[in-house]
Amino acid sequence: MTRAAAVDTAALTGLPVSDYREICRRLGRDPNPVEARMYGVMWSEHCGYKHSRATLRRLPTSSPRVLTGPGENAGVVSIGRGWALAFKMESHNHPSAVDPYNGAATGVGGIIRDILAMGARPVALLNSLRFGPLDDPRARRLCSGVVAGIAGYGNAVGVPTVGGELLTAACYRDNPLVNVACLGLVRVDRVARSAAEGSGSAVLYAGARTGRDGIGGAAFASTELDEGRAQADRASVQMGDPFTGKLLIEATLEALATGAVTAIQDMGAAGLTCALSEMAARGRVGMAIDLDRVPLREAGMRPEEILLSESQERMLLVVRAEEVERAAAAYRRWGLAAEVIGQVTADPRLRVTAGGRTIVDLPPETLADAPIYDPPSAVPAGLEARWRLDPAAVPAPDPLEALLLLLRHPDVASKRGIYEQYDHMVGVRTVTPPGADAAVLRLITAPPLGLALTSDGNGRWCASDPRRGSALSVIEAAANLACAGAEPLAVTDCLNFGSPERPEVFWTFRETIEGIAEACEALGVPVIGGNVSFYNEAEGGEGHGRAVFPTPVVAMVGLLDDVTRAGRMGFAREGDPIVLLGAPGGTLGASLYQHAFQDEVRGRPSDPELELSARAIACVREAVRSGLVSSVHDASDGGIAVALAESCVAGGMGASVTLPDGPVAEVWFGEGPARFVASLPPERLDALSELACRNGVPVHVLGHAGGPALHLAQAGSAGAADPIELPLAQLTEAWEGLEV
Amino acid sequence: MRSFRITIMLKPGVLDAPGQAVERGLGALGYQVGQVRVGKVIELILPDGERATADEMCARFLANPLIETWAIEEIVQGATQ
Amino acid sequence: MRSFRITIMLKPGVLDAPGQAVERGLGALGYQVGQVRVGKVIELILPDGERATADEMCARFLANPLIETWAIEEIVQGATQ
Amino acid sequence: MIWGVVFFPGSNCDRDCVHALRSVVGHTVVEVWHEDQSLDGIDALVLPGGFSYGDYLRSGAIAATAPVMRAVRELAARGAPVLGICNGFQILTEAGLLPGTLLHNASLRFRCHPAWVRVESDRTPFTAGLRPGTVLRMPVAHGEGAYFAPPAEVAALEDAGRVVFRYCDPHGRVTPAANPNGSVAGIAGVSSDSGNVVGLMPHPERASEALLGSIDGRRLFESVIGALVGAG
Ligand SMILES: Nc1ncnc2c1ncn2[C@@H]1O[C@H](COP(=O)(O)OP(=O)(O)O)[C@@H](O)[C@H]1O
Ligand SMILES: [Mg+2]
Repeated sequence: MTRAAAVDTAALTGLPVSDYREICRRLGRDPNPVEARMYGVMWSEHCGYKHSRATLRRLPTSSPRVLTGPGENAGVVSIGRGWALAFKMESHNHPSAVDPYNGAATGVGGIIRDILAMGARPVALLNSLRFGPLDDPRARRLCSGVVAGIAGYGNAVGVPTVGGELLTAACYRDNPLVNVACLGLVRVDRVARSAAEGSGSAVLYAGARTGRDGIGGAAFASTELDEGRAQADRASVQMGDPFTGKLLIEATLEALATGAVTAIQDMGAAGLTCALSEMAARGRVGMAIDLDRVPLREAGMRPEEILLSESQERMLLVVRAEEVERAAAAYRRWGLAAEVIGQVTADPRLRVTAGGRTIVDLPPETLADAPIYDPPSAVPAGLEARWRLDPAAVPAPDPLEALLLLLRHPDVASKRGIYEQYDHMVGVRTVTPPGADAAVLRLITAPPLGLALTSDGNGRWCASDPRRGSALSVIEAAANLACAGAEPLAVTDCLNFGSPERPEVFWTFRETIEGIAEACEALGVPVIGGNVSFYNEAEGGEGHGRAVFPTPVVAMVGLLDDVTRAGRMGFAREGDPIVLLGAPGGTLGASLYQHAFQDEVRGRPSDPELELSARAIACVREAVRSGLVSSVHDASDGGIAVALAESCVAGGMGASVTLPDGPVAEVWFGEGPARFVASLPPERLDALSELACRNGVPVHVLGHAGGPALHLAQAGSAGAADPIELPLAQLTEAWEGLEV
Repeated sequence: MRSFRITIMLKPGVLDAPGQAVERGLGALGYQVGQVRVGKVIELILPDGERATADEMCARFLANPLIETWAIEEIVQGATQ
Repeated sequence: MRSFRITIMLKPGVLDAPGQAVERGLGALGYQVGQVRVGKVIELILPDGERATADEMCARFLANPLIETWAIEEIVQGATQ
Repeated sequence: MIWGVVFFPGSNCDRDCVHALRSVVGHTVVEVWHEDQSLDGIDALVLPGGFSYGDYLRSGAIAATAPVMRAVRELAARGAPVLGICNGFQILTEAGLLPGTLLHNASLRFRCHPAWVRVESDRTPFTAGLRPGTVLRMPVAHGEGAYFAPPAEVAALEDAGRVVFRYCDPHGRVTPAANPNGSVAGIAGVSSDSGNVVGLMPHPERASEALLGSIDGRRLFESVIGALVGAG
């Protein structure tokens, strides 16, 4: 190859020169233009995890229940009675910024197929969203488009969206975050794998036909796309079709039930290229593929378009040759395409032909295993200065006004306007719908077991101290599960950051991983999968440079031994004493209160106190499981005052409460780890105190539930706030005020 | 004050799931049809009467320029359905 | 073998919620528009080329005669958008 | 008795209905494929909710052309109980087995939440065991559920006692606030002239177990046994 041609091929990859050299080294030659584009996509940060892979190894990934950890399409954990769950979260931030409806919809479709690839029936979705302040028209447009897209896909595909989050900050204005998680159920002996095996086995393409979707990206200069047709005439985003997605679920589960399928993977990012190379590399085998046999939607597609198309609703299967018709028949019965496009070969090379000509011939692991970087990391300048916060300098109104403002804040306000757009009941498993600390699903096939689900992440905390912030987010997720009475089984995460090429951003990434790891270790919960999204940057970002806040989101799933005893968050009976479980004090550093009234993040979130937090969480779980408490709710954004108000609204009754002595703003609105507001019949107070004492968890009786208003007073004389009284109707009006 | 009819269609190559479904439904009823495409039509009255305004509304709001194209025609009095 | 464009609109008197939403949305962006109506357009090729067939398809399937009206026009080669 | 539940491509409450009828109510259930030509041996039929064929064009329009629908018409003509839930209701109107149609919710939003309906007529197999005026709590989950028929037709339905369910508040009062979708006259469900074909937007199968918040939906299914035995 001439030198000029080699330079062109390098440009086609869109990769740094050092990566290109590495490709040539591994291949022993220059890649041809088709191969170059394949490397370009597979070695992109999105597919290759070049900046994150080394750091991610720090996460704890095992527990006696883990059947499949990170590395597969989704993690799988045993839940007992012969059943397992598959769980995975993924980001669709950039597509959603470009086209909120289709970007979010295809995000849902994509995560569902990851779960399906484990052989599991998808049974629940979570969505974790970040936008700019909703009074900004652009943020509002993005928000309503994203919510409509999630609803449009999730509702039609028949998987309930049972929970999520919505948080707002200026840094997300132009770069929203859209993270979706999916949970599936599978018999332990039916868990599917993606490693191809069996020389001579058929490679079966199934699902929707391949079109020119999502291939306007880096590797394609517009002049090369197609003779005569202008770029403007072509879609640059992927579109989902939930109808086909639903058929794909049913057909795939039927195909897997034949027992003929030995490996399966979805075709997501990088499409056929990714599925072929990863399945072959994991199985240490090769594949011989004939592109002429790929079912196409349009005539005249070029080989590289077919190889890199990100058309939705497609799966790739390896099937024992003599049984391939049985698997294909399942897809055809549902009206989907199913074609054998090649064979598994013992010789570990990926060979692709088109029009009888070999166009790709390379070792699959060279595509699948992108190089691992060791990026520089640096503590951001001025970190410790930003940790200093004078609470008195926060320009906040009096406590009554502040409480109402926080209840109206989009981060706190009821998300009813969102989750009522989602079918959260289809599947008849939803015992606790969205609106509580955690959603609860029953296991129809293994009563009375149940699962609780939550997703939590706090960019404010992480912008101040990523290690504490991420640990606190893990603690909050476990606290939410405890309120339902669930024991944490597994975490999947989505790590949203700016450019890892900037040392201060990369430092926040490393700290975040450390924080998640420490908290998961303290709780004994493994991280069974996740997703990293870098380069979340845009004008208006307020974090480091223009980046979004470092925003790790953790989705956590837990097990209920008896779903009929799931906890509830609303006060349940007039006159029930209300207690605070956990340390009474909170911090204002990087709290919602601080940020809402001061606009920039200042101060430092509290120490996660992992040991104490783990004990408090275990204590609450036990209290719920043994039926000691009639309600319990953890205090998160907005602190204890907000948690009390939420329990009032959810229970439809007021309360009379005296908060402990201390600085007003800290005691009312300060945030801290694993603190719970519970109510219970008076005769069980002793038993609860004893349980708390055994776990070394502080308990304070605050007052009692009931009456038409929330009365809040504070103990102590000097400096204590004046008592306030807020009628339930006023609380409800403030909290239910969010329109999306 | 002029009336316009705006027809919004998916760009060629974009998956037209509604079109496929309609083709299937017509087939089930025994009709042989080809190349079915489904789009939207929006009729409206523009007080300023400017076609350019209609075009701008399409680009900003009525259509999704990433996946759709549009055509604007004036509805001439009496010539409507 | 002729191509037809079928335009389906809600009958007057049937609540056109999408039309109202479009009117509100345009209003929020500062456009003054009136009488917005939203309908569907279906383009297809009919091998038998009979307009009567297209009309029958509308009555039986493509439109809901209870709430919708339709208009059929032939797409003349070259005159399309 | 033997129930049939039709599985259309894109149905997504099919398995939920099978669960409610088989595991909760305890009846025999046959899963009917949309291409089946015969419904022999089936005593009562459910067309479940979901997005059959993606609900492209109009909700239920394409499903109404499915091969199984000829057998559904025959079954209905024989007087067997046929229940269309949500998308099933839309399919029955598109197939001409029930009058009227279902428009976009007035809010233009999909809405999923608990709702209350008042039983308006006991002249259907699904309400034969319920007194008119009974208030049932059953969730709704739909984007196109606003019942519509021209005013004269609605009046005729009312006169003939073919309005079976009406949205109401928990106390049985029919108010605009209790109407989740802008349905004309608060109509949540209607029946055929003969009464044996019923369509409704709320989901009885999601309200058949206490664990899910309500057992009111079960009463519709259980009512059919009595009706069939009564009809002898
Ligand atoms: N985008 C969303 N989609 C679905 N449910 C949501 C969404 N955002 C919030 N919710 C639900 O609203 C409730 C409150 O959310 P949040 O304030 O984040 O809870 P917590 O503070 O307990 O983590 C939860 O039940 C949650 O699942
Ligand atoms: Mg909580």
